[in-house]
Amino acid sequence: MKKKESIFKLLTQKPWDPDQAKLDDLHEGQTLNLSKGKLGLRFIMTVSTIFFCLFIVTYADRMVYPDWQRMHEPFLLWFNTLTLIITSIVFISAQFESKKKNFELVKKRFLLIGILSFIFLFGQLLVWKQMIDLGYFVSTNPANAYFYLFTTLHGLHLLGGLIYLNMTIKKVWVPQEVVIKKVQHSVELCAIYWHFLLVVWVVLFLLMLLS
Amino acid sequence: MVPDNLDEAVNKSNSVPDLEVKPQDLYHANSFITRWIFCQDAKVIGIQYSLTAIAIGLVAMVLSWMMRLQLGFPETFSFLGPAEYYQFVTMHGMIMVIYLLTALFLGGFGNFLIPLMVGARDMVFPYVNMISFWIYFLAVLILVASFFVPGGPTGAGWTLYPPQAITQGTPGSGWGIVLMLISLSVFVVGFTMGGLNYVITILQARTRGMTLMRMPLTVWGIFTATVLALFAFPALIVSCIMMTLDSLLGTSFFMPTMVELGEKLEYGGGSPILFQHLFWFFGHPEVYIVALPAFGIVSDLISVHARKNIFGYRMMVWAIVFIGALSFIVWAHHMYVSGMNPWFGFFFATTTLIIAVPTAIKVYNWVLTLWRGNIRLTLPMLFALAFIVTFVNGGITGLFLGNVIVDVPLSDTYFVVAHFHMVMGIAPVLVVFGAIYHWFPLITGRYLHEGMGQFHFWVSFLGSYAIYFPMHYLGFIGVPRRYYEMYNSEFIPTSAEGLNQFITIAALTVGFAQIVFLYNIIVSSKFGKLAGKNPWQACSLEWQTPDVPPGHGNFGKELPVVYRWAYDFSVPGAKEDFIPQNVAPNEVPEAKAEQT
Amino acid sequence: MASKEGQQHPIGIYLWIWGLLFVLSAFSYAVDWYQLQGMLRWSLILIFMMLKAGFICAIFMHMVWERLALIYAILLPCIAILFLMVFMISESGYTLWTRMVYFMVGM
Amino acid sequence: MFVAIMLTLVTVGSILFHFFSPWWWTEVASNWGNIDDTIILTFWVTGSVFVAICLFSAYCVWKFRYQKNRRADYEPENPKLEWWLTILTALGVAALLAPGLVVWNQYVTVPKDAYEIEVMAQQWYFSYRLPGEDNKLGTSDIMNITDDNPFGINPNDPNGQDDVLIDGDDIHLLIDRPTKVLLRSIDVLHNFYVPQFRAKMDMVPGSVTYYWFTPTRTGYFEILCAEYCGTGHYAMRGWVSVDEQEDYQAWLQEQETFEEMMARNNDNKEIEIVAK
Ligand code: HEA
Ligand code: HEA
Ligand code: CUA
Ligand SMILES: [Cu+2]
Repeated sequence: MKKKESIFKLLTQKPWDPDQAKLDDLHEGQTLNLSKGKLGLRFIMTVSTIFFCLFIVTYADRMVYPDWQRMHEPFLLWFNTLTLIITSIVFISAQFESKKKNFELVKKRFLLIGILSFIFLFGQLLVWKQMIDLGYFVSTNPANAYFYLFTTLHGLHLLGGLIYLNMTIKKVWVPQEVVIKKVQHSVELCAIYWHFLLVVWVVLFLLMLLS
Repeated sequence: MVPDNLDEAVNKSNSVPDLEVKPQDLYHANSFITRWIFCQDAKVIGIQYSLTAIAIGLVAMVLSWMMRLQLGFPETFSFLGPAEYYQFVTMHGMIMVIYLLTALFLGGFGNFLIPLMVGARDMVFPYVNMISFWIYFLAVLILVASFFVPGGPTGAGWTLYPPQAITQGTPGSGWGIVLMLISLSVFVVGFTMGGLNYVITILQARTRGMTLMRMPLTVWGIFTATVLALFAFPALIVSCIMMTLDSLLGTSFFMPTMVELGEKLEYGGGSPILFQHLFWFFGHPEVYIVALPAFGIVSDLISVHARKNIFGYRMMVWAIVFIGALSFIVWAHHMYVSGMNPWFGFFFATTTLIIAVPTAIKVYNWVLTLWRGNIRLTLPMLFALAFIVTFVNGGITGLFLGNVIVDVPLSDTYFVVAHFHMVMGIAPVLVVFGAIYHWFPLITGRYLHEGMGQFHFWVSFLGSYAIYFPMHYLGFIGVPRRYYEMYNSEFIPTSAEGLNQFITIAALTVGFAQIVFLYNIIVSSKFGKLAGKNPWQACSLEWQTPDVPPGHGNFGKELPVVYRWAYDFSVPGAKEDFIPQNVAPNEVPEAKAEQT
Repeated sequence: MASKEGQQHPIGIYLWIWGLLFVLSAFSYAVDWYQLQGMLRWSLILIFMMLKAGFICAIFMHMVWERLALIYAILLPCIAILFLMVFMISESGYTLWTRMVYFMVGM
Repeated sequence: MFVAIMLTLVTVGSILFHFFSPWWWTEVASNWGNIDDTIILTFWVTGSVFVAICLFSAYCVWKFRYQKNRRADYEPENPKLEWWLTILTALGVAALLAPGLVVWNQYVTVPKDAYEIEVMAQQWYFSYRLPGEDNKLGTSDIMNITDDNPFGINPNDPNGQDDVLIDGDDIHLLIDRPTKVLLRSIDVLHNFYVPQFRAKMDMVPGSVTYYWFTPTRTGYFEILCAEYCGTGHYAMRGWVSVDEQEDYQAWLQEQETFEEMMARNNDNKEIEIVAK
């Protein structure tokens, strides 16, 4: 029973009403037509989005005060951003392959993604080092503080993603044994998450560039 | 329900059949450790949560005795200096709100009741659920550890306002505050994992026939509270992270230019008010996170023990959702006199008072459920009645505080302390007690001892009312909160000293009753009167399990199928005065629900 | 699970939304009326505009009736954060103003 | 029966306590008597609802107590009743809110002729600054704070030279003169609260907050810090004396201005140098 129904309508049902009851009896107990994994991922993404949005709110607030100085922008950041974009592209292709059930290729793509992600993280560390060498410490200026904060948190989110990536790689490790549906599902979740991280990064990066 | 035009493509690629918990995939424990410690059964996790929360809650209760001793009998106890006093106040408040009530309602009751009430075998991600408990446990350990570090736990007040929280003039400003912030962050991470489970289980894993509008209000309460928590906790963790950096690395997110005890500090430029906004953006939804599950549970208690369907079920659901949504735009009512832009007062006073309307509807519906009921004055019912009295009392004082100008003289006085103890320290705690008396037979198969229960109820209810009702009047006189001692202020009549002593004695008495309660729990779980199946003759699914206490997988071989809402009490024509949710209409042909 | 209708919605909701639109417009005018200045002014005006646009898209163009629950899960927190954002921006403006007046320039 | 009686007793007890207990607010000493009026109004509205709800439940508990042979009503809802209750409650809320907002509007709108004084807080005491003859306070900055210049007054601001400084003593106010207090803190949050004035506001480092009032009664009142500010919070008190014109002038004559203080500090330094 999947019928169109607005939330207003839903909340105005009279569950005690015999006519309503006849309809309700057929309901199979699922509210949204989504897999649990996917719904879970959406929730995680929502919570993360709120989390980053709140930082951005504080950022906007803090920026107003006169002691704010524009951040030094290391060029390397552009390179790192590029890495992240490439990762997302590889993911698209991995998803494509997984739809075609070429799990051998999916495996390779995933390894590549792992490597790229580490390159990204390493690149971020290099940026840190550059900043520190130039004398921009966390406490030098709020703009710098936000930079370190954002990169750390984004990096942590990525590390979390890598754990799940690792689990997915395990699932495709021996392509003959994969349970197709499960793997396709995992690949998709991974991909969504990575695109999400890319978006988050781009937003943060633009924010820091433009202010 | 999602429309089927939720594009075909999406459907095809995502709707993988439930990979998480198929009935046969249920996780099976095979050793003591996996059975009790790293258990993935939501019921056991719920009990683990509850026990941990109660244990740490008892610490907070003992701390409150210490505070009361100081306030009732100042200059009598040499071990209570101002620094210790403030540390106790802070830890008392924080533990009670977050580590006791939030964890108990969502982690404890949520885990135990959600799968049973919606007819699921377990949470959808049992493994994550287990991890969630252990992360919570870790948070509690870090919190406890802060009592033993140099400088002791933080004494910054549970609101942790900077700059004071991380500067020298506050006890525990070194280690204590950092551990507190870390513990809170860990708590939030753990909670997010748990919360995800509750939400998705409720949305996606209900049994056949269980529409959203057939769920018991307990589930609605916990559900909405969890959603609130998922959205509000990020604000807490954000403020914790930023304050940790201010404290450890010397950033100036919240720290303004300041001189401390004659010395200029390195900080500059930040705005302390920003922290307050963030904190209350979390903090106000937080108080409803504590209140909404209590609302839900108390609705069920009243309905079951009054043998009558809950009055105005739809309005109740609406009210819960509405209160939840509104609670995000009233936060600054805690900041009327904080020095924020004074013009905000108009907006926030209005939104705050608007919340009173759906809340009032809930109150009316509770008492209207009593009307023409057939009220059994069992212990859970007594607690529910006491809840109504204390909640209305506390809610009404909330209206005083919400009306911005009235808040001016009352803010930061004992009037506020009385308000939030009435509405949060007593009302939901009474619901917790009522809920324990109600579901204890389900958890252990035995009743709690009735005599001890009556004692516990009357002392707790009358005692705590006696503590907090007079306390409002201290607030009217103008006694500020968080005062270690008043000295002999002229504007306070000397008789107020007597009042303080009376309050202290009442608090100790109420505390004693809790010890009796604990004893009752321990003894009754072994030797209590056997309860049998569905002892309260309730309709909701958790009482319809084949085994009591419910076994692994909750419902034996087959999941129940739901044919009615959770409140078919006293249906005209039916033989019994209750029809469980999983009884098909053809099994009770004589029952005729009215067509409304 | 009412199975009868597709896009039929009670007139009442439309009226509600109409009301809301009026209220929002009133707010926009109020911004003008009170002569709020600077950041606050523009952010408020923009936000009211966006809300209006959102409502119009959502209700009159029937966007909302799709995937409602999901949209709610995303929309509500966004609105809440939007509120926080508005208030924080005007708050920082206010704080900055007091700093300027009392610490730098003088009345 | 017992339960119903207890519920009634609790309700009646609360009312009696309210009317007969000796604990009530202090006599008001400022123009904010209308805050008291809004509180009284709130009391009547909400109090009657509280009593009604409690007594209603007590009645139900007694009237509809369990009887084996009785059935409860089956009544899922009654939209009409619910709407009525909602509307009535909304009216009640509006009745509380409207006057409240009116008074709040007065509270945040300072009269043009108000006399400005500054209160500066630090852990854990208050100091005060009056505008001097030009009726203007000079700017200040925490960065200017030194042993010689504890208020951090901007030494180059001409408005600040004649500011009257009161450090470690009571503040005096002139009766019946609208007074705007500017509140400032140099370390953590504090609050400036005099119970008899009914008014309060936090003091925030890095910002200046304010409120205004008109003292209407002479006397000597205690100032409390009402925002938690560390270990000494409870001991952070001060005194305000509301004076008639004569007393006030006499007191004012004795106070030192910023200029005088700087001069004195310089003298002291010279003496020290000479002594060396
Ligand atoms: C469970 C927790 C809980 C709940 C439910 C509430 C509910 C409410 N609270 Fe409370 N509050 C706290 C916990 C809670 N509060 C805490 C912990 C603090 C202090 C934090 C700190 O500073 O440490 C606090 C502080 C606090 C303040 C700040 C005070 C200050 O610091 O100066 C304010 C101000 O507006 C306020 C208002 C309200 C209002 C309007 C409600 C409303 O939701 C109440 C609604 C209920 C009713 C109104 C009763 C039922 C209605 C009727 C029976 C109808 C009759 C009504 C009419 C005729 C209008 N609360
Ligand atoms: C849910 C929250 C909660 C609860 C239950 C309590 C319970 C109590 N509180 Fe507390 N309190 C707070 C939340 C709570 N408090 C907060 C948030 C603050 C503000 C802190 C701050 O300013 O920073 C505060 C502050 C505070 C103050 C003000 C201190 C000050 O400002 O200087 C006082 C003073 O009397 C006080 C007293 C008490 C007393 C006597 C009790 C109790 O003793 C009442 C009697 C006991 C009970 C009703 C039982 C409680 C239940 C359990 C312990 C669970 C046990 C479970 C089982 C046995 C199964 N509390
Ligand atoms: Cu200063 Cu409290
Ligand atoms: Cu609140």
